[in-house]
Amino acid sequence: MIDEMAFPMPRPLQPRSAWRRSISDAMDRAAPAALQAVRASLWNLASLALALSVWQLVCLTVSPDFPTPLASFRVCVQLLGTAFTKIDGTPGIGFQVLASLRRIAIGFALSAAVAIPAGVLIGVSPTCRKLLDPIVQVLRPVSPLVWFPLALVAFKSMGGVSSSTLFTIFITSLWPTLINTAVGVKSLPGDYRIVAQVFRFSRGRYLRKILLPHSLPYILTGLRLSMGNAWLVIVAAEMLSGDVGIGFFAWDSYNAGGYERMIAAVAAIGGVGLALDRGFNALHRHFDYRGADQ
Amino acid sequence: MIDEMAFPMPRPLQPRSAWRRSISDAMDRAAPAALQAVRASLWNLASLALALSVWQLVCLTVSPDFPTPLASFRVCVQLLGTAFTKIDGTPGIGFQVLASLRRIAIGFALSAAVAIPAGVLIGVSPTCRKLLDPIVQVLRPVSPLVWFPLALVAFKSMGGVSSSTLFTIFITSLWPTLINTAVGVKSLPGDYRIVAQVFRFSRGRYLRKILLPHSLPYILTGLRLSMGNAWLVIVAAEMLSGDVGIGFFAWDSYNAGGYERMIAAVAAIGGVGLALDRGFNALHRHFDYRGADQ
Amino acid sequence: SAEPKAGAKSTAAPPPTDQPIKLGFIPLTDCASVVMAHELGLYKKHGVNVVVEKQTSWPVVRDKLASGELHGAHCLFGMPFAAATKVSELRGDPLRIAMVLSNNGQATTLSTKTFGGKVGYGDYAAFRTAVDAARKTKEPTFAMTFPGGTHDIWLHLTLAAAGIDPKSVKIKPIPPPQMVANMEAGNMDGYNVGEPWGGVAAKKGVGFTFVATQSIWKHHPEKALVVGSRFAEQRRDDLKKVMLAIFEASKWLDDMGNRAQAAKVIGGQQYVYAPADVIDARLAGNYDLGGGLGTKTFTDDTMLFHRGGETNFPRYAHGIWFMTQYARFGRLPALPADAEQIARTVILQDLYKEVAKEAGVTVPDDDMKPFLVQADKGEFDPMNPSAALTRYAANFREAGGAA
Amino acid sequence: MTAVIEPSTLSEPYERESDSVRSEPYLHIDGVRKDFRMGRESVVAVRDVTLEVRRGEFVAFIGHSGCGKSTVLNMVAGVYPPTAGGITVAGQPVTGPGPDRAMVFQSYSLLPWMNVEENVFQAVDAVFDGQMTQRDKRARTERFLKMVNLWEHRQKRPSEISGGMRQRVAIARAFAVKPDVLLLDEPFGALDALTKGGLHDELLRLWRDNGRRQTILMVTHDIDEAIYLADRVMVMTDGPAATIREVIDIPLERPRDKRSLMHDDRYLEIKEHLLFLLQGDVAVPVSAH
Amino acid sequence: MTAVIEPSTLSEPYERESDSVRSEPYLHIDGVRKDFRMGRESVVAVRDVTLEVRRGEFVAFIGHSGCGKSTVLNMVAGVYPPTAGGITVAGQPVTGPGPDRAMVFQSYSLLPWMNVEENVFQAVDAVFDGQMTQRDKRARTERFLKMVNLWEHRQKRPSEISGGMRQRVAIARAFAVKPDVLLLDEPFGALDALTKGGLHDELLRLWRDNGRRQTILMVTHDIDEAIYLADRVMVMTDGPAATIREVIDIPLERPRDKRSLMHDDRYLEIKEHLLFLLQGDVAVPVSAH
Ligand SMILES: Nc1ncnc2c1ncn2[C@@H]1O[C@H](COP(=O)(O)OP(=O)(O)OP(=O)(O)O)[C@@H](O)[C@H]1O
Ligand SMILES: Nc1ncnc2c1ncn2[C@@H]1O[C@H](COP(=O)(O)OP(=O)(O)OP(=O)(O)O)[C@@H](O)[C@H]1O
Ligand SMILES: [Mg+2]
Ligand SMILES: [Mg+2]
Repeated sequence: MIDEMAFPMPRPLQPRSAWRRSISDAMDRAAPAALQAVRASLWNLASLALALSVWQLVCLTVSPDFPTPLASFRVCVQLLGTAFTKIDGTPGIGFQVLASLRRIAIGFALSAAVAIPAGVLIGVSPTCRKLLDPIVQVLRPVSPLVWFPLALVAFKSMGGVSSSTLFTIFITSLWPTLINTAVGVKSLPGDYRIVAQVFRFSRGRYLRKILLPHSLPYILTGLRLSMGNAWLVIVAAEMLSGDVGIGFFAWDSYNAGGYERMIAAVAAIGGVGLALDRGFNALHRHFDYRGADQ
Repeated sequence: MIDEMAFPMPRPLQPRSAWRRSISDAMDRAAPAALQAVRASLWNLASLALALSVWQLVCLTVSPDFPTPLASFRVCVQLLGTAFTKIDGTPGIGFQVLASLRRIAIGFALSAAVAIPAGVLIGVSPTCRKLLDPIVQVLRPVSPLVWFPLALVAFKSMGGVSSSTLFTIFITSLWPTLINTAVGVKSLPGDYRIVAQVFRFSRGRYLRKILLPHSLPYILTGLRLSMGNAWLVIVAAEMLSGDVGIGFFAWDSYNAGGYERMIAAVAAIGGVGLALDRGFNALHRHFDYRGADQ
Repeated sequence: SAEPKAGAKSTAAPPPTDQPIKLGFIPLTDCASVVMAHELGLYKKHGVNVVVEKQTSWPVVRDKLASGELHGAHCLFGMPFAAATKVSELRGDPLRIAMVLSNNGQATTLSTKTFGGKVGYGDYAAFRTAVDAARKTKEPTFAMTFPGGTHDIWLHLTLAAAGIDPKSVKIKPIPPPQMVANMEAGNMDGYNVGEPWGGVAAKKGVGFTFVATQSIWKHHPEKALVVGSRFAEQRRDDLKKVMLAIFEASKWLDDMGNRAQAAKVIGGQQYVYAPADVIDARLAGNYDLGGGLGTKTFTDDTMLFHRGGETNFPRYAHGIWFMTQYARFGRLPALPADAEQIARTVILQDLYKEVAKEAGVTVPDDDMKPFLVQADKGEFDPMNPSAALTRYAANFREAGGAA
Repeated sequence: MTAVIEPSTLSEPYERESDSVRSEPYLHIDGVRKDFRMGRESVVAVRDVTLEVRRGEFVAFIGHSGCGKSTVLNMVAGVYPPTAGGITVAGQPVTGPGPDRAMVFQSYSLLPWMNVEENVFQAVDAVFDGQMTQRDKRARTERFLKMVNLWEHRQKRPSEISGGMRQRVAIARAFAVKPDVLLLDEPFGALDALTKGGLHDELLRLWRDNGRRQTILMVTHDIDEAIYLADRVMVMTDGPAATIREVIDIPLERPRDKRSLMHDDRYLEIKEHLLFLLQGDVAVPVSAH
Repeated sequence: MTAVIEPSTLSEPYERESDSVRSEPYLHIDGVRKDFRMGRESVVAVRDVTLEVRRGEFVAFIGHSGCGKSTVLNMVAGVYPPTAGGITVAGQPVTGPGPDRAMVFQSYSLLPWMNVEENVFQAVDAVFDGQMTQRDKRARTERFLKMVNLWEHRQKRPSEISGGMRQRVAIARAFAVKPDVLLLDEPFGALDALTKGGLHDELLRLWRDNGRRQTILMVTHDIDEAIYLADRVMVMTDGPAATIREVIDIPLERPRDKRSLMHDDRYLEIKEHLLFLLQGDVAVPVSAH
């Protein structure tokens, strides 16, 4: 849902109403899941139909050469048919997606491992913030297409391309997590800190029971956006490196002028991207106490 | 500042404390701007120093072939010297940046023009949301590198490449604004709607005086992120289209193995990106009433 | 016929004739004739207003030609055929070949990491052994620039000549200027691309020149002046003027005395943007092979732009040959029945002959006659391509390749 | 239309009140019920609420949190229709919100992105659209802001003034649109006890200065407040399916004085009675439902 | 350490209170001042605050918003040191926060991501770290949650219970760590008047059940609340540079009963006095400073 896609939102200021809301939420949750699922999928179908008709319209009017939905669909079906087989040497689209996912998983994990601690640091210490903020700001808008070659030079000594692909994914998915973690940590209400002091919370307990739980929703939002970034740059990274993957598949199809195949790649990228996003959303909602925050 | 970089944050629930905060803010604002500026620039220098030393370290240890800060600096200086002159046919880096900015300005304006109304629509009508949300979700993670060729085919009849470049910028910078506008509109407290009804606000007045002002901070946040995206894809777009611009400049330098020049391009991209971001931040803070929202 | 649809129903209005003619080029040494014609003011001299635009990858060139964004381009000879036969499908205005721009001057470069010291120049047997050895550790990977393009075919020929089944290795398209960096990163074991990227790799010690394409097929057609069919029809006269200018530039370039200057110019930032010395050396035919293989000198078969008209004459036969290779290497399921018809549609020989006449360039009469491709023992008879296909199979087995 | 009784001095005679209090029934709530859908099933929030309010009368609703006070008020405001029963004001059935029934909430009443003056002006401008010149509207805005002594704060944003001031602006705005009925939903709920005290008198003064023409319904949790302000107090039972438990008359004549009231036996008696009515539930924490 | 007086019945005699009230001075605040830097210049929030509190005494701070009540309380808690002057508890100077001085805020006291039980347990666990077995800590948590009748709600998150319940949890937690001093900063400020009423008695019961050992300092805005709960009321002047205006003894014997108090002349007298002390400012809206 759109409204789950953005960062934490300010809540109305009436505790009671918040409490009330959480009740009615509970009721919604209670409603038979099956029925909800059906309704949801119906809506998805509707929007699919909408998208297709717009697409078809475009084909019929402005751009006659643009591949039609039907043609693309045929190709998709055919590709799905051979998703997990190797046709004369080239692995099917399924393998390609998996390869990209694996690559992303690694790069993403690395970035999370760096971004979260860094974010906490920046959030906790104003000095760190003042020091690192400009760097973050300057590096953030740098394109993956630029990072990749730089990484190539930097990592020549070690592992070469695979590591530069990973680095590209790593660096581009670093920022959202870092920034959101920082924001989350920074937004910890002072009173919680006092609570911790009053009850003599140890450093560890403070971190485990107050700082992290408070920041978790922010961190998860950041991770979700990072995942989005990672998925967004996969094409660039794989195009330049030529590593097997859905991104390279798209580039390869483009070279061969296989626009339908390209659209299939788009669908695959979009679909998987969506799935990842939904996954993180679920996590996020699960860990979000904010309906609560009074 | 990091803390201004993320989306609107929930506020503590004490109106009084909010009020109090706004007072102390006012005091900060009151403090002599000059002095603040000096302090700020000092910090920036410090972080620059940090970045450079890390960089130098990398050069000395892991990757000897990586261009050193000094070498890159020299190139930067030289490039800046000729920023606005044409050396044997190729415009200087200044021109390149301007070209990219112009391109981005157009694509960005278009995306805003589409995203904001669309966002309002999605925010206001659940039906629209259910219909459009999946489409947004699927298209969001699609790489500019994929959009460009598709655009080429789609827009062949009209303007060809230049419009495809614009479209690529347009589409990739569409989503954040759209999503945030939707979230902003959706988050309008019901009581404001009642206020509007009680006082017989006309549709126009409701839109102008309630819906938009409320959503403005969200919209601006969205626009800021969109601008970020646009700036992020400029390299990709220009690399494929070969249009003159800082992105192409970076790409071209890379092809020629001119890593120092490439880093200069990175600096330019990062610098301008930072400037744009700060600009939007200022706007955002100016229009943010949320310290207020009681 | 395999002729792409769009062109006819494409909605764009005929361009006004005063509009400057946009010629695209890819940063490669053999863009010299198109670029030098501009630098030497030959276009102006012939009364056409031409702008030359650097492009970044072949598929974009294809699409820009198809969309009329570019009127013409320095382009792979194979591309129009790849487009016409949907090896690399094109949407929009079909492509036409006005003239050939260059012969020779491409090379297959092997990575020193993988093959250094194991393979000598043109030593196919050693190459094959080395590849099989490499298989043990990873899937050998080779890069070309565009499926169905010339480099694609040269690479396949190289492998086939060594008895290596091209399907048994990974072959992927990479934008030409990307080759060196990717090889440096160990991302690939070899690539075939035009100069200077072979020379640059050798100079950097990243790779070495295994075989120059002139050793595969002496005086093979390489780049061509490719135009959109609409442009060819609607602005025929302008196109002729452009060709006249390029003729002149080609002649100028084949005067070896001019090549140093040419190298300097096209080495500039707005063109190939690569070390001029490398460009110059390989233009002059002095190849530093790299990888400790020493140097090799090509005298009559270095990169050539005119050869008294031999170079520039676009031959149907060569078109047929390319389509035959597509069938041979599985780019196409089979040889198109109307291969010759396609060749006759794509190649604007009548136009060429007119212009050649005006320019006083002699037109060879060897088209559609059998010709020799060194890497494939025996001649290729354009009138009977299927015969060639069978012979290829035989050769391959002979070379020890498991067919 | 624009004619409004000018602010009168404290020494003003109080006949006007008495006759207004005597006047005929004006606002009818009869047999009102409201159900809310929650997820699948629907819950009865309030039922069988019947009440007659005379013109210029001040009625306070008191009851535990979540019992349905706001629900009733919202139905009178026309925010949503009753599930059953009907509401009429001056004989006209309520069909939707309107400026004849101005509302003030505990919060969110003011638009945080406008300064104080704009907040009032926009309402005046919208309500008297076409019936007044801009100049008159500005003048009216000024007069009512002056009535609550906030004219010098007119340039400030809600975020820059205290909670008490905010509510005074909201009340001024409500009066400024010349409503016949004033609906106050815990208008002082968010304020601390001391600030509250001041606003009570402010509200009464404003009411009186406007000829005590407005009929006022106010939701509150504060017994003292209810007694001090209202002519009648309507006590609600606990929800769900809450209804009127009892309606108590406050026969104390106006103006009332907090200090002297404390010694007034009628006051103490009423307070005790209300405490008794509500205390019972207090042991059971509010949250229990 | 773990020995705690078991909850006793309402019929418990009240001697204990009286002697505790008689007992020697225990908490000293002398000549405390606090400045806050704001932007460049520093503002005096409170000054010359001197107060002696006896063991087991209940002192209420009352004053207008922003005058500095929380500041004083925070300094006693050790959240920040006084700019001048000193604070000692049981002879020991206050250097930082500690479980001997438990705090309850108007909000944010509970951790929204833990359920009710965890909220109490984490505190108990941290405070009695190494001095009790887990089992004992769990038991203690249970006992105190039962004292406020929230044991059956132990699994709920703060978001799932009412504001009143939240504060009861916060209070239970405060008592659970066996503090000598209890610091309450508007603990009922966010609650509606009716819910408040219930919590007053809850707080007193808990206090008594724990042997009225704790010395309690409570910030409030509610005069009735102050009188009903406290042994003494400290009235502060308005900030900035606020200080003690007057300290008033509440000689009403415990247990006190709201109803009967209303008729008690001493009560009325005190209330009137307090109203007088604070009323002056009410005309001037709180926001004025
Ligand atoms: N829009 C709504 N949708 C569903 N249920 C609602 C809605 N509004 C109110 N309710 C329910 O109706 C009941 C009464 O709500 P209402 O807000 O009228 O109580 P209240 O007396 O105003 O409480 P409070 O004193 O806390 O404002 C509550 O149980 C609430 O959950
Ligand atoms: N951390 C701080 N930094 C700067 N100024 C502060 C800080 N805390 C309080 N102040 C200022 O000190 C004064 C007293 O604040 P304090 O919170 O103690 O008042 P209060 O009596 O608790 O008000 P309230 O009743 O609204 O809680 C206020 O003017 C406030 O602006
Ligand atoms: Mg309510
Ligand atoms: Mg306080």
